[in-house]
Amino acid sequence: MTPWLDIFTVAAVSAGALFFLAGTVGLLRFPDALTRLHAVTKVDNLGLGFVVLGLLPQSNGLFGALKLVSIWLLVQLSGAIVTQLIAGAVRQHGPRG
Amino acid sequence: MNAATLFGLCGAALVGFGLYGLVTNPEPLRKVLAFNLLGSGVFLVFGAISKRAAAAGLGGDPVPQAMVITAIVVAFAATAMAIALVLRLLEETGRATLSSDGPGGTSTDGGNS
Amino acid sequence: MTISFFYDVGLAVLILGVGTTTIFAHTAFAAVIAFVVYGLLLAIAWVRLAAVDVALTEAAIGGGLTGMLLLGAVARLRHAKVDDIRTGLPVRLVAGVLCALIAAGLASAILLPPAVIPTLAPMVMENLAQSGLGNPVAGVLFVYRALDTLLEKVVVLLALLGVWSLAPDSAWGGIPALRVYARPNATLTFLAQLLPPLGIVVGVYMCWVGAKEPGGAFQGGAILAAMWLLVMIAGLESPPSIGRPWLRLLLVVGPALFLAIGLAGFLLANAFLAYPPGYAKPMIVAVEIALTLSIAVALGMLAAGPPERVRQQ
Amino acid sequence: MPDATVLPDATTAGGVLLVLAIVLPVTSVLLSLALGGRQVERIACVLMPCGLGVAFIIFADVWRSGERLTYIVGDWTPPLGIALRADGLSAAMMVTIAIVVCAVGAFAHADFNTRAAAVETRAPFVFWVMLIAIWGAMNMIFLGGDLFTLYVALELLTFAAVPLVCLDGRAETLQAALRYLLFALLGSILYLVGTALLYGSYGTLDIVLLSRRIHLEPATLAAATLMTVGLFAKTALFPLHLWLPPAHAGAPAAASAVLSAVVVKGSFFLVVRLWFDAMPGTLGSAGAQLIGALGAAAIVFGSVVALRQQRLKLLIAYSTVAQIGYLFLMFPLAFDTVSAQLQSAGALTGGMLQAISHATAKAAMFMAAGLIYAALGHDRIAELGGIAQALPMTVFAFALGGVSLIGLPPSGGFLAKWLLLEAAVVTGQWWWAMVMLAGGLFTSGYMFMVLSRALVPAHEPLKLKTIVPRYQQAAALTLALASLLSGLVALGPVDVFQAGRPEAMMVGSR
Repeated sequence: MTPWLDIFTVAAVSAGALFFLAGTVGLLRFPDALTRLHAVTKVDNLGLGFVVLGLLPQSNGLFGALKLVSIWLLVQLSGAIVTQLIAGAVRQHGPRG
Repeated sequence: MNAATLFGLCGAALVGFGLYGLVTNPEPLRKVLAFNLLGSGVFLVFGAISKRAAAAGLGGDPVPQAMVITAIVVAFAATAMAIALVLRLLEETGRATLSSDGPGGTSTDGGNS
Repeated sequence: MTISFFYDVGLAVLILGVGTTTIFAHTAFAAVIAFVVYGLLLAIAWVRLAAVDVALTEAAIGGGLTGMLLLGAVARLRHAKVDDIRTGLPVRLVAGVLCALIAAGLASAILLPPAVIPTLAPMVMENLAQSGLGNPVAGVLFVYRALDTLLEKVVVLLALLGVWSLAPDSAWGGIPALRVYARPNATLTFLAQLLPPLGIVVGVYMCWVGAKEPGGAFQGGAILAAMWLLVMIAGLESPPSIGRPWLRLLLVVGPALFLAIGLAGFLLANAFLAYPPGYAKPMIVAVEIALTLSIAVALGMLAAGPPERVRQQ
Repeated sequence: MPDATVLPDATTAGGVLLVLAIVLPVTSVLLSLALGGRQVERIACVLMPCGLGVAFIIFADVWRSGERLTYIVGDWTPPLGIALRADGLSAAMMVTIAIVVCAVGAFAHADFNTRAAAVETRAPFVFWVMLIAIWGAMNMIFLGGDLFTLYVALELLTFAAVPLVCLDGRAETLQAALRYLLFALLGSILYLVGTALLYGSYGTLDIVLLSRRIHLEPATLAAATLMTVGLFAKTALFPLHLWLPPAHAGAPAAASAVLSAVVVKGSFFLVVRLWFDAMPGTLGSAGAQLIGALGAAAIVFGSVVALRQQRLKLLIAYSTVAQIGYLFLMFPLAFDTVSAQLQSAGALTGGMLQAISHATAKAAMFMAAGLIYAALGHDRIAELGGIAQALPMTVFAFALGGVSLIGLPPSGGFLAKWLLLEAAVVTGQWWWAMVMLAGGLFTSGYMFMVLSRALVPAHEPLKLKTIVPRYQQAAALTLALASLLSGLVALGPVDVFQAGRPEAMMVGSR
């Protein structure tokens, strides 16, 4: 049982890390603010989601798992809102504003 | 080489960079930033000292850790005060600079000697 | 060399890289952004140094609140006249050499530890049970070195009064401007309605858990302060006038209770800042709760800045 | 005997007084914030006699017993806990600072009156709270037995002092305050990194424990150097003095008096604690000479620049730069080449007396200058003619302060410089004697420059802008007299400086 859970953890966290890597490349390479935002948020959610998913079997008990999931939810929330704010600012002042 | 030594050296380097920024950068806000970097470098030195003194089943000596917590709060208070001063200066003069009187730009150069 | 060591090396390199960016970046804005990232990386370093309490403090105060202060300042300084004074090359060279020397001196002290590394950890743990606390850092902060903690609270209050003192005379008794967003923003308002209930739960939990696990008054207070600031920035609630009696009372309630319990130690435990046996934990928890409130209000008001206008009646 | 010193610290009778000396100001700060600005002067009025009384009782205790007072906070002995200790140095400094703070408090009633105000106003509220906080921080610095507690006390002092500099909100003073804050922060962070290294090497920051464990090694040396440089920046020792003149000269008179007389003594006292108590054998001959050289440079530089000033307050501020130099001359003079240690003999007494007489004299001079400024509406030295007739008591106070700075008998400054000169002669370091004599000449020069102008009768009767209250003049005169008469301690408690100091015992048993 345990080795399978560990293998699952390694696989999921690696997948998450891969998404983070892709997102970071996108952040650096995409041409303007909006596409960069797209890269960062989309991949952050997936990346962190996979990392949290992978760590769930390693957490100690239900409370720990709950904490992990709430971290993901909070990052989702703040990510979505901050993206909105930045995008709004870009629309208002132009990409260099 | 272990984590304690590694982050201790990192802290030492940060102290150097922070000090350099504090002394040479003419903009007050950048000086405040440099002070924060310098401070965090010092805290890392504390952290290294705490980590290498791990004993009694603890990951580190809690005494330096408590000191760092105190010092972080003090550094935040200092930053708030410095920024309030910079902004008030901006309001009064339209500028944020330490040099109204010629040589003032180099006035903090003494800070390193 | 374990794999975690390579992880640490990567982290240290990142910290150094981002840290030097805050010094050498061309614009102040870039430097501040780098500093916020730096604060988060530093928090991870503190976890690696087995100092979770410090990591929480660093993330909340060092990175979060300081970052917010600096960002606000950069935004307002954008229109400042820049005088084009650059520090001369000779000065920079001399400063560089001296700073390098100091860094090298520190590094040598780190690389040449004493033969027997002194530690107070066993002594802290031996006496911790007596206080009923489980978190050794809380033990140091509230039992062994309580005097430092008490004085440090007074330092924060003085800094706040110092910030307030920068107001023009006519604005005394007014409210801090906290001009981060000029216009109300629907998205931000949404966040400011959704997050604070959650944040308050986390802050209270952090304070409550501090007695036995990492956390405590500083960290909890910083989270509460952040929630309060969010509400104020979104414009849901105006910052209070600095003359409000409830504000002043909240500011002093923590240190005052701490001092009162410390003085009670004269009668109950035969020494200043000593706790009577068996009652240490409830007393410390009471002090921590009061301090959390005071710290939250003090940090929030520190970040909000000096009063700028008198409330219109 | 060494056995006696290994005994663990314990709270001594009268140790409670040490707690009181810190708790009283802290309570007053909290009360002032809670009750608001209209009550703050009343709170200060209650605090001042109490604080003064506590300081005198501690002094009397230490003097009578010749022993150190100790209080173990929370019953946790160092290294785990924190000890408060009062030896002769702390007791003498505490009394001095208490006297200065009380005189400044009396003086400040005119400018920062809150009793008549209908609402809380900014400047008086901030002034009184910060004055009380400075007092508390200074007491903590004098009594603190732990280097990290002393760091917190230093920060307390900084945060209380900086707002006083820019109390009037003018652009120049804001700039001076910002510069002061940056220097002070640099100083305290350097001090902090030193404490980190010391803790890493010795596992304690308690001064008494450190003095037993300390030995020469790279980390100790690095720590000591960084801490000393940081404290120099806070004390404004040449060449780290650049922040001081604008900060001290721009503040309101009562604030200038506190900043120049009291605040710089805090970091100076820590330098003394560090080298004489925590690590008496670490400084080395070269280090002592280097500190002395910085002091000498400060004397020469500060005096020469003071001579060239056209404004009275700036002249007094530069005079502070010079007088700070004297304080550091005691390091080479106290250095005993035989034992390679700093010894608490005549030179230490001289240095501390210099700090005390400077504190009282400088506060009196800044108060007098403030009154002159208020009366004339300016402080241009060239236009001081006639002021001696208009404000005789004030000018007399200023002159008496100058007498102490120059070092004429029977002033405290005379006794201090005499003890330092004696040490210079005994140890054969004639060059420091030369510097001191030259400094005395310079000081006479700028005092003469001011007084000669002030004593010239005016061509037409002076029109004073405001009537200067007599009690303000009396406060300045009281401090000036205190400075003058502090030389008379030679007849009485001059040996109090040696009370409760471990080196005295060690030298005796050698």
